[in-house]
Amino acid sequence: MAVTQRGEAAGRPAKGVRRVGASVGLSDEQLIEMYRMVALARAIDERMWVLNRAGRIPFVISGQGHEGAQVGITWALKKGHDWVAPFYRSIATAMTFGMTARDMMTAQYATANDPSSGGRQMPGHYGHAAHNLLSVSSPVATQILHAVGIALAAKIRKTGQVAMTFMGEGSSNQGDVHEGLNFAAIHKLPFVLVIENNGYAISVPSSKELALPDVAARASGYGIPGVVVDGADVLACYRASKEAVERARRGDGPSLIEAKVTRLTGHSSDDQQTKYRPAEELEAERSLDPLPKFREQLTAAGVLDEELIARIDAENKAVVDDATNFAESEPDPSPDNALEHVFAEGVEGTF
Amino acid sequence: MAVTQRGEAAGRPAKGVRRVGASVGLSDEQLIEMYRMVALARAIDERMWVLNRAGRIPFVISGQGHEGAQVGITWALKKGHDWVAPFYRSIATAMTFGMTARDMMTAQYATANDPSSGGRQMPGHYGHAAHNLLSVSSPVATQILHAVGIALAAKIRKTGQVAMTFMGEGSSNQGDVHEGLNFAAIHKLPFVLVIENNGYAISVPSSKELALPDVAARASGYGIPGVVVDGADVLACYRASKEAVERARRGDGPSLIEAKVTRLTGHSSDDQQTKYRPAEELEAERSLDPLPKFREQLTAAGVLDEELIARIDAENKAVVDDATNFAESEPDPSPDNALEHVFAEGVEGTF
Amino acid sequence: MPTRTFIEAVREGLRDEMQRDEAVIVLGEDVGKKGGVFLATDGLYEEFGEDRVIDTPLTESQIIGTSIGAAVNGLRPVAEIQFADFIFPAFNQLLSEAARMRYRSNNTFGVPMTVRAPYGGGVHGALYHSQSVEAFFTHIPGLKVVIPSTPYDAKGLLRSSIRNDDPVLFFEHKKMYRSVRGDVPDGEFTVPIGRAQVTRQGTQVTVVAYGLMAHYALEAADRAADEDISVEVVDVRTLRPLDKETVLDSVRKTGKCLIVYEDNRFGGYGAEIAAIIAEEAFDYLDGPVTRIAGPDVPGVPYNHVLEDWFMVSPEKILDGIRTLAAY
Amino acid sequence: MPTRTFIEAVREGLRDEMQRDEAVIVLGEDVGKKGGVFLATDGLYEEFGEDRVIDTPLTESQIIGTSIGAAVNGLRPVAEIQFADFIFPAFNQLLSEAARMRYRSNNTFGVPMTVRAPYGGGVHGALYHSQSVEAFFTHIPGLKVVIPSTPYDAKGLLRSSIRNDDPVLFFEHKKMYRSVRGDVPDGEFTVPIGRAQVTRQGTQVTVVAYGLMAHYALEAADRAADEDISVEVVDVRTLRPLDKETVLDSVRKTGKCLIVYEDNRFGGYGAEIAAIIAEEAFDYLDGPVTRIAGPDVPGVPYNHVLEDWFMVSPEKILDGIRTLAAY
Ligand SMILES: Cc1ncc(C[n+]2csc(CCOP(=O)(O)OP(=O)(O)O)c2C)c(N)n1
Ligand SMILES: Cc1ncc(C[n+]2csc(CCOP(=O)(O)OP(=O)(O)O)c2C)c(N)n1
Ligand SMILES: [Mg+2]
Ligand SMILES: [Mg+2]
Repeated sequence: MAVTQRGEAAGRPAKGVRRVGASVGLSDEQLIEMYRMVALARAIDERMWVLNRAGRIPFVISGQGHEGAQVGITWALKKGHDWVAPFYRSIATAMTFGMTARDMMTAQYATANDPSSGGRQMPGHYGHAAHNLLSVSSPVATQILHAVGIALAAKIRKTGQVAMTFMGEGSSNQGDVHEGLNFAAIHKLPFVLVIENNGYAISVPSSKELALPDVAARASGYGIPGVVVDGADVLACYRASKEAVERARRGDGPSLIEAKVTRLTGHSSDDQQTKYRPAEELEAERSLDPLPKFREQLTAAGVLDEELIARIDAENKAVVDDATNFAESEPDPSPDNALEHVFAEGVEGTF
Repeated sequence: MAVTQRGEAAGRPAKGVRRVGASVGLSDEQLIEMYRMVALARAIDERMWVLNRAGRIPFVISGQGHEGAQVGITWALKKGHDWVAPFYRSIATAMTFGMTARDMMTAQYATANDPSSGGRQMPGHYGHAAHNLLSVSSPVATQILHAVGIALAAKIRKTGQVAMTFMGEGSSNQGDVHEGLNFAAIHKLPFVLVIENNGYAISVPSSKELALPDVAARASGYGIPGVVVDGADVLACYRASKEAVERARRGDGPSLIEAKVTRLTGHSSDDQQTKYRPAEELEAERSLDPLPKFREQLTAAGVLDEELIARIDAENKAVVDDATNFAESEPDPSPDNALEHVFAEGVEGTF
Repeated sequence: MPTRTFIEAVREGLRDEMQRDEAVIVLGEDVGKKGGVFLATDGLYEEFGEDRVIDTPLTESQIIGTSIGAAVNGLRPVAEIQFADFIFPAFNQLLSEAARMRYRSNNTFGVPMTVRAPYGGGVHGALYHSQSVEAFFTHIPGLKVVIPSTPYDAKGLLRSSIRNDDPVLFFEHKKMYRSVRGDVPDGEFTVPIGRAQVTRQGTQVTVVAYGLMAHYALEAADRAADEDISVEVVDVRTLRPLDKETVLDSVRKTGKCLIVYEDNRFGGYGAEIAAIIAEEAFDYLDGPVTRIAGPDVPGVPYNHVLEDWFMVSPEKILDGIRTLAAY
Repeated sequence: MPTRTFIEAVREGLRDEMQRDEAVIVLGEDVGKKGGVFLATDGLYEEFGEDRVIDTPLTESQIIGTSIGAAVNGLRPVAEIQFADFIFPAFNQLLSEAARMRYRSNNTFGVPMTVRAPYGGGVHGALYHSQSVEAFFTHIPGLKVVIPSTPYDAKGLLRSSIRNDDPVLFFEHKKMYRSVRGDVPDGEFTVPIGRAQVTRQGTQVTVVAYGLMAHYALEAADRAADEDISVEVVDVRTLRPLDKETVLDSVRKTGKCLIVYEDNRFGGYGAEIAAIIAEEAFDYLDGPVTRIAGPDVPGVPYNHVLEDWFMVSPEKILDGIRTLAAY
């Protein structure tokens, strides 16, 4: 049952791209918007590190290196209709699915009006009810079961929604993943599991996390498709996701997509990855950065040119500046807020 | 990686058997001992039900239908050296691995000297430290991790031991199974997982427990061999187990063996399986009973004859009678015992 | 009024709510054709079909995690955990996820889910089919914990739990399923979450209990009356949020309090009640706040001699009442 | 005597025990090359190799379950759970398996395993990197629970835990790792499990605390002394088995007791201490048994305004002391 497709190999003749875009049903305008999103997620992420190093925000957890996969894969969903249960690296996913730069930045500053948590959670724990983007917790992989439950409700309620969840390859070893895939497969739920495999769980290399290089190899044990894609190949990611989403929507059941990505930064602002990753490896993986790759691909295909790239960069910078200024000036939550929303009725014991 | 071998198909020419025995390295004497064990486990099990219906023991959980697989598979281990983490149906496994009929019967009566638990646990929770047979708990599938840990210690301590665990197909869906297989495969531990697939988890048919008919299909996701055998074919079970055990002992890592068996009784003495299983299915599955099948196979091969069968039956009956009488006359534990052995030092707080 | 066994009241509560609200589904191990190992869901599969009565795989974390997701997306799942002893594979989902979803999202997501589970000993279930698990959950802010003791409360509180917009754990003492009967009116009624009940008036000693122990407490109180000791019994019913005032009012009146629970004593739920009384009713106390609870061994043993040794009985409670009354 | 930070004492304790006994192994997430996210195992991988310092997959149930098995077969595993908040996927293995193995097998199997985990708030870790989890484990018969507050105790108790033949949970307040220093002698010494310590003598109020709160209690006691309130501080050190006598002796002397814990108040560990005192020291009490603890919300919020609101501080403890002293 498992279909293992490698993404488009790097270094393909560039002129193929425009046709690739067309072949997956994307217009040039859409390709430009996808590029803008990859670049914007990167710009915000880089700004987060600047703010952290400048002592403005205490903690950063990053999506750098994952943005291509996230934008390509999330793009295949219907915004405002389908559901996403993201993880802590899902900056580009959250933004593709509807969160704004201001939304992301207020989360970094933990302000009163941060839509993810009102300043209650660490940055990286994004969520937005209006966008069907489920609130993230820290214990990894728990969200697979929530997405499966969302898909179950979609099936029972006949809403036509698809639920997608994202996590790292290290997290894919948690028991909840097994239980979730099994249940989703039995009931042919409209569900897609996306693994962003960056080869590490903090410092633990995938050879000590997984017995095989591909998480996707597990899909066949549940009778569902498992696909490996090059996470730096945005269009291959989009294509794999589109297939999985269509399949889910048709009622044919869940799929697993594994995107091979690179983690360009340390695990978080508290981590020094040079302690456990060889310098050559870090150097080599720079070539897996999806941003320059997508830019070159679209440039070679004539979708982007230098002027447009510069304009997008400038626009993104303005968006990031605005979001930063906005978040900087937003108020902290009031201490009174801390006792609220334990229950729907308000404070415990008052009914 | 996954090698899926079906066991010998039923209805094979009987004269092949003697050669099958030889081809897996078993003498006629050993075949007779294996048969004796299958029959003894059945005889004890049937006696348990009689005692239950007569009001002598309050609860029975049965291995009827599983004995062929259990004897065949457990036979490949080295008694007193290797380890087994059994489950509640493991009557034949426990006896093959060293527990006596008296040991089993004192567990039914929960007597003071019951070696499994001194009367503390329900029947079905067998264990015996002197035989490296780990104490069973009730929450299913937890024991896979214990067996994997035992295998880890065996590897680190270089003891040459193999650890084997057993569970039902319903239990195989627990998260611990995923985590255990993954860890064992990464470290190539000397470990074997045996699934006794009887098609039901209490009342839930395997179509609602599993997306695919074979649990063994999951093995390939961990890069380990997964084998399906006919659990009524004792010698096929032995062969599969021998391979897995040898592989483990060589340091080549874990395997998964799935034995297709039938549950001849209700889930336990508290269950009425006619409520959820069609009469035709129950009728049809009688043909999967390993006991007559093994008997006919060995008879056709000239290993057994009517006289020997009758003698074994009589001997088994005597053993079961003795065990029952013994257990009936053994004392209950003293209430003082209930406060002991919380910790090695004895009662809590006394150091 | 018609009388019902405890389990019948649970079953009717489920059925009524499923009839009333399409969003209510039931899921768990063996809840379908078999109707649950205690028959709490018997007949629901036939009436509501396999979309709303779901036999899950043997995976508790999935049962709870999936219910959380389904609740977020418009359903009101009622999950059954076959025995409370088997809820622990789902502990992370309950503590880290269900209990925290509303708080961590600043009230933008909620989890209207009910989790039912039979608990308790005295039924020859040994270590893993006898456990009282409430203390692990009453310590978790964001969860509600309900333990009814009568068929009336079982039905009324189950309805309230299902209609509640937050996760409710609903524990049913399995020894009561068939042994306890009581009046249950036909038609619509609910019992509010968060209200204790004084089930017997008295003046000398307050006994606080819940579940099966609420019955044993009444039995002990009856016998104490024969010895001219006047006992007031408070059935907590909702362990969290606790109706502190009803408990405190009673203790302020009697001046003496015995707390009864079947669970292991150390760190059990009764410790919190004792602590509240020791702090908030100190000036009214005429004797130590005492507890009768299960001994501190890792589980209820199987053999009947050992099980009897473990279990809290009306006799043990009566002893506690006598000692306190004589103080 | 050389001085050490708290984390150095932990690391030395591990190293010494690994040198002393080949059966001791360390396993957990990132404990290898990275040396643990707090560097508790830094250098062990280099010294003892990958067979004895095992970077596990991100699977807590496996970490604990595998440790149980390894312990049964001759090793003495020291498992690290990266943050105490992430111990819950392993809750079933701890409660149903590790804690019960000896009891359920009638003393024929045992689990000599130590589980280390950093806990506690005040470090900007929000809901899932700040939790105090001890109450879930102190309620489980069959587990020992240790929470040291000084480098000396950390090293001495860690050694005792590793040498103990039963499962020990060893929680380390992460805010103390680098902020707390103290004398730690070279060479062999241990601190026995099951002994509390009076860390300050006083006559008017007993404050019972552990972990970071044991430091805050001393700080509050110092300030109370400026106001002429004499405070005795008991550092519990081993939460289970609890050294009841040391606590009761102190309260019998002072007549007043304030219990301090950082965890959510309702059903927290301090409730059991309060309950014991209310029952066993009743005749000596000159005031209510009071508690200062974390508020009952589902977690420590992230924003510093909210986190400060949540955390127990020396000021809040001092307030509690003042109120009780004035009673
Ligand atoms: C249950 C649990 N255990 C441990 C952690 C600590 N932790 C956070 S992220 C992480 C590594 C995750 O690795 P992976 O899933 O590969 O995702 P990546 O960070 O590489 O994208 C760990 C161990 C956690 N958050 N949850
Ligand atoms: C964690 C847990 N949940 C539920 C149960 C109750 N239970 C006991 S056996 C069983 C079914 C097991 O089915 P399977 O694994 O297929 O084994 P079989 O009984 O069919 O041999 C269930 C649900 C349990 N023991 N443990
Ligand atoms: Mg990773
Ligand atoms: Mg089965």
